[in-house]
Amino acid sequence: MPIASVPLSWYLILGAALFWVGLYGLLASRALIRTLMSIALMLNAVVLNLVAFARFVEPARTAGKTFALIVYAIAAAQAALGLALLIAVRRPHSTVAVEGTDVLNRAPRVVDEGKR
Amino acid sequence: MFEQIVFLVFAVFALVAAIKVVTTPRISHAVLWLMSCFFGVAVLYLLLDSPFMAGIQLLIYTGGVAVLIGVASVVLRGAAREAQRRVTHSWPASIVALSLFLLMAWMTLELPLPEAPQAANPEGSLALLGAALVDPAGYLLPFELIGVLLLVLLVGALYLGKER
Amino acid sequence: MLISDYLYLAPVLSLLAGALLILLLDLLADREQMGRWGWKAALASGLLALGSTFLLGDAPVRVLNVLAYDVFTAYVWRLLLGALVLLILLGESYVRSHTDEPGLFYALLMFFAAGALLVAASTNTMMLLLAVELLSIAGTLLVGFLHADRRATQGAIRCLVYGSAMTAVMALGFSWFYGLTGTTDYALTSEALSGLWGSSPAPVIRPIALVPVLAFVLVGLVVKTGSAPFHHWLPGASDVSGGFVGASAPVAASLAILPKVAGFAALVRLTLVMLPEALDLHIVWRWPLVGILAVAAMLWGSLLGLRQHNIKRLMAFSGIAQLGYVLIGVVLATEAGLSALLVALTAYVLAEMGTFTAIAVVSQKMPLDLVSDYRGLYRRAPLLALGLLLFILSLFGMPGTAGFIGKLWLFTETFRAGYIGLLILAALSSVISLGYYGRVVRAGFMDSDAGMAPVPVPAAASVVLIAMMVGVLVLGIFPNTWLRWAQAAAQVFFASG
Amino acid sequence: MIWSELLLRALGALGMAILPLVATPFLVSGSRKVVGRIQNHRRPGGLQIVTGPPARLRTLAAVIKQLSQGLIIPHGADRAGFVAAPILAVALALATWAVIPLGPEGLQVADLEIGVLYVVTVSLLAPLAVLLAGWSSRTGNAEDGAFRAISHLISHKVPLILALLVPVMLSGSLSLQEIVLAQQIPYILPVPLAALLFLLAAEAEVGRLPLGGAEASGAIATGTLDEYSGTMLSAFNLAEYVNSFTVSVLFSVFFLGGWRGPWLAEAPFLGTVWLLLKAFVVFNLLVFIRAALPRLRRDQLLAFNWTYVVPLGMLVLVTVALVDKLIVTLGVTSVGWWGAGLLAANLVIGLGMVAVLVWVERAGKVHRAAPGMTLRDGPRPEER
Repeated sequence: MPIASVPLSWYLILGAALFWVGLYGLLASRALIRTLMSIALMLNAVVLNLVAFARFVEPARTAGKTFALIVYAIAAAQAALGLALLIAVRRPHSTVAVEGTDVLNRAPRVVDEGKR
Repeated sequence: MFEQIVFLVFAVFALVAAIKVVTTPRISHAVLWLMSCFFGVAVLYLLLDSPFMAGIQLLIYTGGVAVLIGVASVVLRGAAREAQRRVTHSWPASIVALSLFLLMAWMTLELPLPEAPQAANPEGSLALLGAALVDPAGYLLPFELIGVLLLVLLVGALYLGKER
Repeated sequence: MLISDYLYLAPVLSLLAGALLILLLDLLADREQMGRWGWKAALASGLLALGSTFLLGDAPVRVLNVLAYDVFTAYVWRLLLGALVLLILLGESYVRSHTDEPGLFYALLMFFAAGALLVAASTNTMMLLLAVELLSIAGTLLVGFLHADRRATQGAIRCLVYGSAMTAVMALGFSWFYGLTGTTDYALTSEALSGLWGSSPAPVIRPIALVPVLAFVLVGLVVKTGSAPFHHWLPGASDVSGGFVGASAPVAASLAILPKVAGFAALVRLTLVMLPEALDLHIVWRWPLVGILAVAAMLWGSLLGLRQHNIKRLMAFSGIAQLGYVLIGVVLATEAGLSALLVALTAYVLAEMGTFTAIAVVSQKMPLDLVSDYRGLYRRAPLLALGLLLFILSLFGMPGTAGFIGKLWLFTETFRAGYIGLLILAALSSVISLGYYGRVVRAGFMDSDAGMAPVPVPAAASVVLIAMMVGVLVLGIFPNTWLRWAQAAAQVFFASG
Repeated sequence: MIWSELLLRALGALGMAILPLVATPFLVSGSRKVVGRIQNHRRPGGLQIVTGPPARLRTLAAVIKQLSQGLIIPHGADRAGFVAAPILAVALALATWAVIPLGPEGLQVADLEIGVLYVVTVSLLAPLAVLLAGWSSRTGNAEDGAFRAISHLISHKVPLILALLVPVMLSGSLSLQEIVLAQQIPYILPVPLAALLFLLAAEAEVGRLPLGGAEASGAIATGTLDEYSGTMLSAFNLAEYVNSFTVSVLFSVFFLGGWRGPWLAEAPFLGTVWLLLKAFVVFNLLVFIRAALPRLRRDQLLAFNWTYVVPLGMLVLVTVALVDKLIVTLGVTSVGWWGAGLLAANLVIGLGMVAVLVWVERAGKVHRAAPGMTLRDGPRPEER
């Protein structure tokens, strides 16, 4: 098998493309859910960069992979925080009396009222 | 050659999926495209000789983040509908994004990048990574700090999401 | 080796321990008890952290491979922790009356401060990224803390979106540094970059090709820590995206002080440790990149400050202009310039802390925070008015105040280094700032207070106010010890050559 | 690339995919018989034809009937998603089998270095199929059902993963084959608590009765699967059964020593027999549990999971790590003493947990059922 049949620059250009598609989404979309997705795309591109670099520049690859893991953790944290905020900001709209005591059952219905 | 074809197929797939994420009007479809994009990138990690990263990519992004966003859009159906209405094509944004992409592409070609990859993944590289994460001379503190970050997030998100 | 490393982490650890303790107490105690005990626990852990920095000695130490403890770190940590202690005192009455979860608020504040400490000390890009993220997530949660207030949640969302985007941009820049050098450690990066550059007769890299990467890192870090103008003009941010308007006064003060000080420390470390000084890269980074940022911050802050009627926003813009001056210290990147930077930063913290205390007190009574609410303040609350005057004079740079020393030294060094254009712009911005500082002073001392009620000043707030006033005056009149200390801190980066 | 090897791999994968598919109908009818015996309905389904061909063939007939039904896509559903969901469900259910070691060596489609990670990932993707089904149906019941099911699935992932980490830690590897090889004594002996946690979480995970109720067919029609019928519905049911067989196999691999057993040296293929035998026993155990107990209410179940099961999982993980390290540091080399030490630690934690539960019960802090809730959400008369 020929070595380096896929050059590093291909990965990096793909990473750049994904990153700026994410940025486009961030700028163009005003809905929080889609904004969160765009940010996930951007961080995903960063991880692609890191993994590709790790393959090519670092023999042990520990720094690159650790860095990638950290970016993953940050991405997950941001998504979770965003969704918590989304729920917090939706709630003041809704004025619903909920029947039953099943707390977890309540969530979808409460928000249903928020769509007005 | 074979690898190049695989790369191109999945790179185009991931890129198209990413573009769909930001352009498709329906939010549920956007989430599915997001998952597809993550999946395509995970395949590229296999190509990069990092099955571990591929697994983590699927675990955290597809299984975690994307499912989370999907659940949220089920929970917040109202918000999802709103998002549907608000997808607009924005010329300034696309010009900014495109020019920055061209800048990065130019930079990538301009900089001296290594031609050949390092040696293939040695046996037990996973153990090496694990050891580096708990080694005081490695990345012990960042690893611990991830825990603190997630704790803060957990506490804060619970507070924000609490009913009152 | 491990144990002693953790010893150097004592300030961070005591903050984290304090936070966990408060969270645990929160489970056991009810709201009343938390209101009474929460801030005391927070204060205790803050003081413990502050005290522990005095036991650590001066020798530079590498902590767990990713942090550096030296005189510079010690200086910045003490500044941060001092501010934290005062913030806790200041927030006490406000928090007790405005939230039903005081314990959680203090826990988040502790985490926030711990993040700031780690940002200031980190010597590894991934550590820096993670610490900045801790700082910003805790900050976002603080902004969104007052639940009943929809503005707070909106502010938090804005914080999160811009913050996340900036994290991504910064991470992209760092990934390139890693890609070019194969390491994330500052010092090793510097070595590797020198290797890429210096050995062969013609440099392998043209510096221009790395400008985007440098710009990503700079913009990401600076916007994320709020030390530059960007967080004001990003799309849709007629409100301040940093959450100043949405945030309550104690939160606004925390956001105005802790991340910025930490961000400056990180910026200094990046400039002086990561970018090899002999190379063009270092020069490109300082000027034009940081320089343009400094000019933009000064002019932007001053000009927009003129148009503000909300005092919180006015002070936010003034803070931006102030940090523009401080950025000049990074442009200079000399030993004296760096000492001047530390001095100016300290003066900024003192004045800002005092101003926000005054604003917080008035805001309790008049929540709209208009400049016109301060009419005749010297008759309604003499201590507040005097303090405000003193802090504004210090921000402007009146002789006899701490602000004067910092500004004078910075400007002298700028002159000496030959950045005449920069000096002129800084002076210009200083003159412009008279316009809005003057407005506040005129409202407080000259306008009549007809129809305005007196403002009661809580005990904790007067303690903070008086402490800040004394600080501003003492440092302004007898600055010698302080200056020597700042010089010692700056020497860390220049001692070896 | 060696094509013959590729071909062999492909054949192996096919075989591994067919194995659970073939086993499923028999497991279905078997578990129905068991449930029938336990719950005293001799003839599941009420009055049945007692004449005609032997009962065993009825399973086959049922399979043919299910497969021959048409595809019905309701008007207004999102067509692509609606069809993709059952396919995804079945694919995910079968995907785990790729890394299960059936014998000492070679009898495994792929011995991944990251095997456990793979298993966890595949199981974390399962909510995806549910989400897709709920979404694309575009009806309120299905969407509510999807939300309930996912919150349920995700909640039980946590103790499942915590429990999985214990064998990973003890064997020092993420490869399933390595984990089997490391089990000089089956891990259920030294760490019974982890095994118990895994079993509990797995039982809840596959959505079977006592801990099921993710879909709560009594409360919200058929939940996620409201709009599904015919072949696609049976695909979901198939996936569900395959899943519950898969967790049995996984339990055998992680805690019962996998293919280990006597006479392996003479006949290596016996490994497969041992593994399937163990899995069959575990499967029946799960059937017993669900037949013998009524269903718990969903909110109680989730509350119990987060308040007791998850902390217990963390406690077990930390304790096992410490005790394991301690024993190694003390210089004990005998497997027996090592196991005894861990077992003692497990027993202490287990008894402590029981004491806590008893105390909570005495102190009256148990979350009592609200009136009217138990009936509506109560156990189904028979299993689907």
